[in-house]
Amino acid sequence: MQDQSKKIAELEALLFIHGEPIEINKIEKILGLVSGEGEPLVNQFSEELRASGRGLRLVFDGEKTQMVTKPEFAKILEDFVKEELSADLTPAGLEALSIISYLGPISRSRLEYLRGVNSMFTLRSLMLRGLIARAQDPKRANAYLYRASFDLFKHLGIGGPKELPGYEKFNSLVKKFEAPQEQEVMVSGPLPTVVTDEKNAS
Amino acid sequence: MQDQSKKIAELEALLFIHGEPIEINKIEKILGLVSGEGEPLVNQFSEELRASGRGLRLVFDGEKTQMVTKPEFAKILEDFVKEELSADLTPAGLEALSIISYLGPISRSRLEYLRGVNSMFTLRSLMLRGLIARAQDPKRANAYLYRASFDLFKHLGIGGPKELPGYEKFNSLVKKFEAPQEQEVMVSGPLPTVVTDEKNAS
Amino acid sequence: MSNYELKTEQFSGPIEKLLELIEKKKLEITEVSLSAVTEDFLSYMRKVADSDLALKPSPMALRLLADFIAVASRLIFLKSKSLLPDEEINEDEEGELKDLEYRLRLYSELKPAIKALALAWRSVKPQYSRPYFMTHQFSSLEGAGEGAAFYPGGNVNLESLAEALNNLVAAFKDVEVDTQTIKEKVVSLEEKIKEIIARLSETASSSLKSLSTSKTRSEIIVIFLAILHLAREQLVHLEQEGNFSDIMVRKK
Repeated sequence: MQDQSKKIAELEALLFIHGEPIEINKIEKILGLVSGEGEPLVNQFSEELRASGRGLRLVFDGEKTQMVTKPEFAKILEDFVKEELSADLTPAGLEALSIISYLGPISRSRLEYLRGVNSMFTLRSLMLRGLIARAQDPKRANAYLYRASFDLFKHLGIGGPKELPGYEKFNSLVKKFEAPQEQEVMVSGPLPTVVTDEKNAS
Repeated sequence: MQDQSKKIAELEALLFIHGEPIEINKIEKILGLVSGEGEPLVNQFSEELRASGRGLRLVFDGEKTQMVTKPEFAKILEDFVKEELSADLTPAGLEALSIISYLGPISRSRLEYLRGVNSMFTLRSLMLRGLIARAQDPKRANAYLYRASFDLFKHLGIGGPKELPGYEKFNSLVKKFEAPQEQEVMVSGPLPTVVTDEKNAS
Repeated sequence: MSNYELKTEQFSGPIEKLLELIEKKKLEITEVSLSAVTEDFLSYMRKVADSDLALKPSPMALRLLADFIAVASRLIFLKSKSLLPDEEINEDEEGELKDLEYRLRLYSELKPAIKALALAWRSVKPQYSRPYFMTHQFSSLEGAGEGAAFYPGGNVNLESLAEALNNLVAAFKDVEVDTQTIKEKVVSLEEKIKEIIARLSETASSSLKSLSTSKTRSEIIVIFLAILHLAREQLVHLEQEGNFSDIMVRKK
């Protein structure tokens, strides 16, 4: 077995055993790769899975990757797997989930600015359903950034955020739009406005 | 995709999800194969896995088959599992463990309500570490209650949950939060107005 | 999710709603079109308030309403500019109006993305993954986890457990503070309503202009909302002669 294909075989075995999404730098550590070697390896494996008539594929969000079944086999497997995500989305949930998916990682205050409404409970219910994930904001203590979860990508049958319909278009449109005004402004009005909770306030 | 290779892809997706050994006739049923078609398909897939530089292989005893990692990766995977499980708990893991220790036996839904996030993965990882144990919920079919394991108490050097620091205090604090926030507010008409009760009047 | 949360989740956010109203009238996003949809926005807001969540409002319902009021107040301010022409607009107020327009434009760029996701959600073909360490079974079903291998990790001790729970309880308190703020703001509206009733019982009739004399812009908007509320409760009668003339408020 050649060195590169041995590494891919190891990567496959690792993803198979672990099951959950796993960080690229963790993969590098376990497989004894040089830093920076992980991502091309993942991309190569992903490509091989797509090119060959395999039943599996990779989901990759730029940081973590996970091995999943291909969406075209959903029908055969659905009886086998308990799907918890398929319940309907509420209007507020859909609105918030779209903004987070296309513009994430995004802070709660930014999301609330865009929607004009306090989104604490909407975020909570999306997190309880596992559709979004949060991580510490590296720039602000005690604040979180929200992003689409692997479970959402799995559920939608896509390989990562970039496969969301029109992702590049919406993402760059909004980024371009936002650029001149660097605002983390909350609705500031005379009457009750979006209320910042301590955790999110800088 | 050709018909035969599509069937192999389906077989792969099925074995990937199922994890455990599965009977050939069950495979035939799920994939809609003619009786007798299953075994050659399994053999062909097994051969393909061996010939290509894949990380996985099939185990087949004539009745049941299972997809597993190739033995040459055993060492790397064992080290990985050990390291994964002996690493420090993440903040999320610690939070879930503390809730389960102080408030257990506790259902997954109550745990998730308190944490505000989906906790399936965290629960599984705490179970694998032997830090928590689960038992059937006597009140609800197909639901579990989670509690700290005896090994955890032993590790902490205490005889049971009540010896946890601040046990009574935390329990009553959490109960107070969970009690449906009895509304002190009433609204009539299009805009909220407040009926002040004794508790609110200052 | 509790019932309260479920109900409030059925409403779109105020920015989305406002944009929808403007698009329905096939208008561009301008001050004029904002003025044109003010009535519609207020009546949608009334719907939010009147949905059964208003009978016994949860903190989330109040919050939702508060955010609608925040947007409504800007719309009303726009209207009041013409109602009270001698009122000066300062830079802040100008900035807030620009900000509202900016957000509406931004949101209109996002709207197709929301539709795209809704479509993707409805036509799902899920992909499935394996559980974490699937092949590592727990020892037995009953009392599973007990007696299995034990990997506590280096940071599990009495202090770290108590600290983790303490952090969680502290986060609960944030939620309570949040809720309290909303209640206080709602109280200010209630007070204003009482004030107007008191004033009307002295004079029997008044006008928006006289009620607003030497008041800050925030107060004027609260007064406006209070009057709308009283009119709906049929406690007062409103009269306006022309489109932009002063509003007369009479006791019934």
